[in-house]
Amino acid sequence: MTPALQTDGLGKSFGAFKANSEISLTVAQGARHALIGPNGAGKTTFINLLTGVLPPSAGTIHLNGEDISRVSQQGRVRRGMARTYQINQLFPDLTPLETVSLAIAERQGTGARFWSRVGSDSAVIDEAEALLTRMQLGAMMTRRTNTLPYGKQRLLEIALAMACKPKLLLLDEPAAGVPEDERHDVLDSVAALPENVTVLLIEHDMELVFSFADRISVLVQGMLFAEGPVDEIAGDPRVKAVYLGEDAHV
Amino acid sequence: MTSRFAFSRRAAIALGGALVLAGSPALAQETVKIGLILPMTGPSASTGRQVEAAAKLYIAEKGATVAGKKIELIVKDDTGTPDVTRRIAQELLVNDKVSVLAGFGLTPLAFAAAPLATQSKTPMVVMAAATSSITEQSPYIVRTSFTLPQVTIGIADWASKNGVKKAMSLVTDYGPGIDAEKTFKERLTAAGGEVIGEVRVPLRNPDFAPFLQRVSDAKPDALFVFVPSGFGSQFMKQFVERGLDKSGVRLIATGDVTDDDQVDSMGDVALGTVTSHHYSANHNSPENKAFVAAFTKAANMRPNFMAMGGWDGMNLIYEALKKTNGSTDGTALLEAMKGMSWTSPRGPISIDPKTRDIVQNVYVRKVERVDGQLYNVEFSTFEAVADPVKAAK
Amino acid sequence: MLTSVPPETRETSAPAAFLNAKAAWRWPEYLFWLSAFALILLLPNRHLLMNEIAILGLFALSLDLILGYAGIVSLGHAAFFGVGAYAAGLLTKYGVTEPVTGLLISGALAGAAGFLASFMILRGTDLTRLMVTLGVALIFHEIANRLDWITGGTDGLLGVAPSAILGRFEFDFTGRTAYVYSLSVTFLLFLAARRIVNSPFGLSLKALKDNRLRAATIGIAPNRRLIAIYTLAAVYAGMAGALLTQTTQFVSLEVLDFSRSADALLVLVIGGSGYLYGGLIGAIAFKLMKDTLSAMTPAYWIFWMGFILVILVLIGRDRLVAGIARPFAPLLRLIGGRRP
Amino acid sequence: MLTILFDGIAYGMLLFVMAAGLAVTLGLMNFVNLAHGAFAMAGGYATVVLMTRFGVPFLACLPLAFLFSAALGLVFERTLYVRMYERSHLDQVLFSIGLVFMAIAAADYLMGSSQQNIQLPSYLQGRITVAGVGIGVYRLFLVVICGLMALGLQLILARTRFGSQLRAAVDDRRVARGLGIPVGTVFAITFAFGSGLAGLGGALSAEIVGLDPGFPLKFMLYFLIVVTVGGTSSLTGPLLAALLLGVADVMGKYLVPQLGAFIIYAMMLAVLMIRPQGLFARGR
Repeated sequence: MTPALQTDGLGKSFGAFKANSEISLTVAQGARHALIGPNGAGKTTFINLLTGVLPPSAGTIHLNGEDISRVSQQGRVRRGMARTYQINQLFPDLTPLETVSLAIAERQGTGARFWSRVGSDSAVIDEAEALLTRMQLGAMMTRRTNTLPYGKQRLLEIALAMACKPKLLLLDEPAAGVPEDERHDVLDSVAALPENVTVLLIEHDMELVFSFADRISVLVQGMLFAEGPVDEIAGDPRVKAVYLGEDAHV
Repeated sequence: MTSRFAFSRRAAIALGGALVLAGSPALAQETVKIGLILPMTGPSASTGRQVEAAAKLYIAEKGATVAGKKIELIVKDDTGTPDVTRRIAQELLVNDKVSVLAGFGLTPLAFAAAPLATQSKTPMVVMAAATSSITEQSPYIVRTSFTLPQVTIGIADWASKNGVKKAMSLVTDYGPGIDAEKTFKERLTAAGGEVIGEVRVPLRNPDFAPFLQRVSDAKPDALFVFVPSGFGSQFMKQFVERGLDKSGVRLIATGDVTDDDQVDSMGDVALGTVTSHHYSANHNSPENKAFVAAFTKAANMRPNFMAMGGWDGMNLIYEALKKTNGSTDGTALLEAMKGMSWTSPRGPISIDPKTRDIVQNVYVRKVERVDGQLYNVEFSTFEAVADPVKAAK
Repeated sequence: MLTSVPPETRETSAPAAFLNAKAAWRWPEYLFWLSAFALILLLPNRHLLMNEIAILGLFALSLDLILGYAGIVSLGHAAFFGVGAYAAGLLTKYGVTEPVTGLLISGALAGAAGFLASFMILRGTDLTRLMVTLGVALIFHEIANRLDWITGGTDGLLGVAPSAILGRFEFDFTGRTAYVYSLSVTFLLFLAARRIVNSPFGLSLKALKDNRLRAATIGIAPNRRLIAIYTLAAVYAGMAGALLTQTTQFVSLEVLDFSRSADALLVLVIGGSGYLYGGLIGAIAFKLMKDTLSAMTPAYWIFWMGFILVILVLIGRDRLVAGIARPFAPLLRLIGGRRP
Repeated sequence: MLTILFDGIAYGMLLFVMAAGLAVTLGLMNFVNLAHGAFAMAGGYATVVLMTRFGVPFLACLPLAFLFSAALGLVFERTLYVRMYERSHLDQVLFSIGLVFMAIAAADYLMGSSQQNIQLPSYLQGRITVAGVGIGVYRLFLVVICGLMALGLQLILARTRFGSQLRAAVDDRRVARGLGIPVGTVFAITFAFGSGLAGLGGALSAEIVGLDPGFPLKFMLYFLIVVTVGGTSSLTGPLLAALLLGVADVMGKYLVPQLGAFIIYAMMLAVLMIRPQGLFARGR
């Protein structure tokens, strides 16, 4: 079966500095794959390469077997890749309903219609309503985003990515900065993501990684350091050494 | 010119009614309103200031009553924008029921308002704008300023009489500049001279260096210059700085370059510059001495040719009202203005009854120091010059 | 109207109803347009000023489309106003004297200019955009000056004599036809703009303005949307310019002046951007203020304009308006959904 | 031809002298200060008043013009500008345009609407010939002053503690404050300095371009072009840009006068198209 995502020798250099080098990573269809690594390991660069924010210096990216190394950001979204951000990237002046409708309309190709009302496309609205309800945002869908509690905004991050109906979802530290009392909502929603969506989780929080992922890749100094099933990585002394040496709180 | 408006019937009645009302002699001591539209802000603000000061001074000196009518001057700022000029003129006509429109600092401002004068049959006294064709835009336009060709021929003739064979011209690249360039060339060529190069400088231009270098390369006998009055001083300085004065290129210009408003602060670089124009604050006549003294006292600045246009424009309106015995009928006023002549502070002037343009003396002057201040001192006169462009038609 | 709900809309879901309500007409809007049209009869001696207000309002509305909805700053919007004005003038002079035809063609030409110019504003920061738009306007100004054999250069374009609108309504001396014409055009274009900003396209523009990065990651191609709205705004600006030409029967270089672009910005500061009425309300306030101030002090009114502007920006328009208009607050809220 | 080259350099220096203050306020402080010209005008008028009414020699006027505008800048910074740093560029544009309007009307009221001129001392007038190339003395003076000024500014910025504090404060005010940098004071001093430079520029350029109440608007464009083309992260950028623009403009006007005003605008657009951050900007 074609892997959902495959990178071969992917690399990115900024001048002499190699932020990523020789990353060959395979994520199977429907996998719950986690990518971990200490600060500065090159996780953000890697995501930017995957999503097309940065052009790679070397290597290729295949999404469901198709080479997307030179495809634009929007093109990758249309081919089924969506992402969330570690720091909220939302539309503060829009409501969650509008936010999600926007992505759905865009996916359905009605996003550039300029002569019909936003509210008139019931296919879009119904889907948006269903998605928001599923993401526990039903009660707040008509409030302005910047008035929502932080945890709800994190949920909207995920909902917005899901609105693109991705085959591959990149979750960038979905629980970062969420207060303790709202944390459960976020973790539950992540756990409840549909099984047919492949998820690549980029995370710092080991508790979340171990409870969610079935496979883990470790990135250190821009290179793949280790890869394997959860229990194997959890027991790997080298990984522990890297983490304990770099970041004591894990 | 045919009328550009189809008068709505109601407006015609309203306007006509107003004119009848204003013109009826039964009502004694009514007011005659004069709408004075000038650029009071923006790049041409100094034009507006000079004209306004002169017009107000005229009323203060001659009294606010003429032929039994009280004169009311309504000053409006059009910021030098033609669509605003037009709107203000139209409002003055419709709402304030003015009997005369006056002012008009720049050519496009006069152009924009011209159809209104025709339509409402209201005299329009152009006190500043200087493009020759303005008076042709409406049979109700009368001018008391000057035309650029009119003053250009003075210097062109003087040049050819004083040994200038090969000349070059340097003008600002816009309407009046091109007028001046053309007139100068025609006139000099007709007298056997030659224009060996024509340089046009963009309107927004802080540095004349590249243009002056071309002049320096060509080495003409004389350089004829027209730049709008605010740029004269910079030009003069750079001309001298480049050593062109010493290399035998004679600087000749229209009076705009050595504007009375500016000439004193230009300093020694201006000395000896020969220009031709219709007015100098130094003009030697009792009328002018009185005018300059009163103006300086009232406005705290030296009057320039703009002020002169404002002063004579007011005089024209006053005299016309006297002639019509206070009737403000537009056509009657216009007829009264045609052919009128008087002695202005600038010398004898008259309104050509055919073209409604001003006929006046053009003086050739040289910048000299008089009582510690720089003035344009007149030394030669071309008498009763009409606008050459219209005279040729 | 509020009590009887037609059966087919009863099935509308709550979210759809919310979105529809956001785009629905509110009574102050009816009031606004009714009074604008009522002024035709009520203020017969100020038609000329009101004509200018309608044109400036349309011009500011056009700037609002790119600034308020797409977040594109511009110091040179007069470029398209000028293209429209000159196009209308030249069309009228050389045969196409019917104003509505001229208006449409002028709008299209300005739109073409806007389309070409739009490729220059896609990159860079706000500062880059300010300078690029300014530069484009300056070049247009210089071109118009240079082509004096066709545009009349600094003297202006003479001989612009439009015929009757649609062959029926002649321009009259008091400016009544002019006002009715400009107001009608402004109103129709406003309706279209209102429809567009409430469409999915309009929503995606707001998203682009709010967060361009994220908009790109949910599949919105920013450049095409920006080009589209910039072109549309240019069409609007061009039509405003054409209206000015046709109602004043004259075109001069001032239509391309920097101060014309600056005025539109000031109008939006006064009226607020991002809710379409800002340009119109701002234009009314701006013109009345300018008219009153310059009648009071013809030489120094510009000082007070500057003063008001500084205060407005410093304190913030919303807070100032809130302070002055607290009694009218509910009304203002009804007109504008959201204001920056 | 060499004369034209020198003229171009001198014109470039003139552009730089007019824009140097803005290179500080816009370039270093990232404030779109369209009122730059107003401070320049203040310096110019200070020079005119000092020279004509009090007979102060020209060279002595220059530092005084600097101080006058700097003081003015300081007052405005403390009272008004300080509230505008965190606002959007658009707000800054509108705010400073408002100030420009007020300055124009105020200058008109105080000084009159007609143009003021400065009389240079005789040793700065005229022209000397070096190796067959005629050079205006005042232009040479400008070139020297500007060169020194640019060098000095760049040294202050790159080598001193104040320079690094300023850069830190502009990059991130909060972090800078956390590091114990007195952000308010640093900004106030820098703004005053930028205004002072503007004033000096006004005093130096008034001789060539003239001085009237419309000054801030008339030349706004030139200041802005120099700074945006040069890039806003250094002072050498605007200097090089000014030189490049100056030489290209003078050469262009000399060789193809018909192109006249287009040259400088077209260059600006071309540069901003290719390098939106400016020609000499280092990637931020």
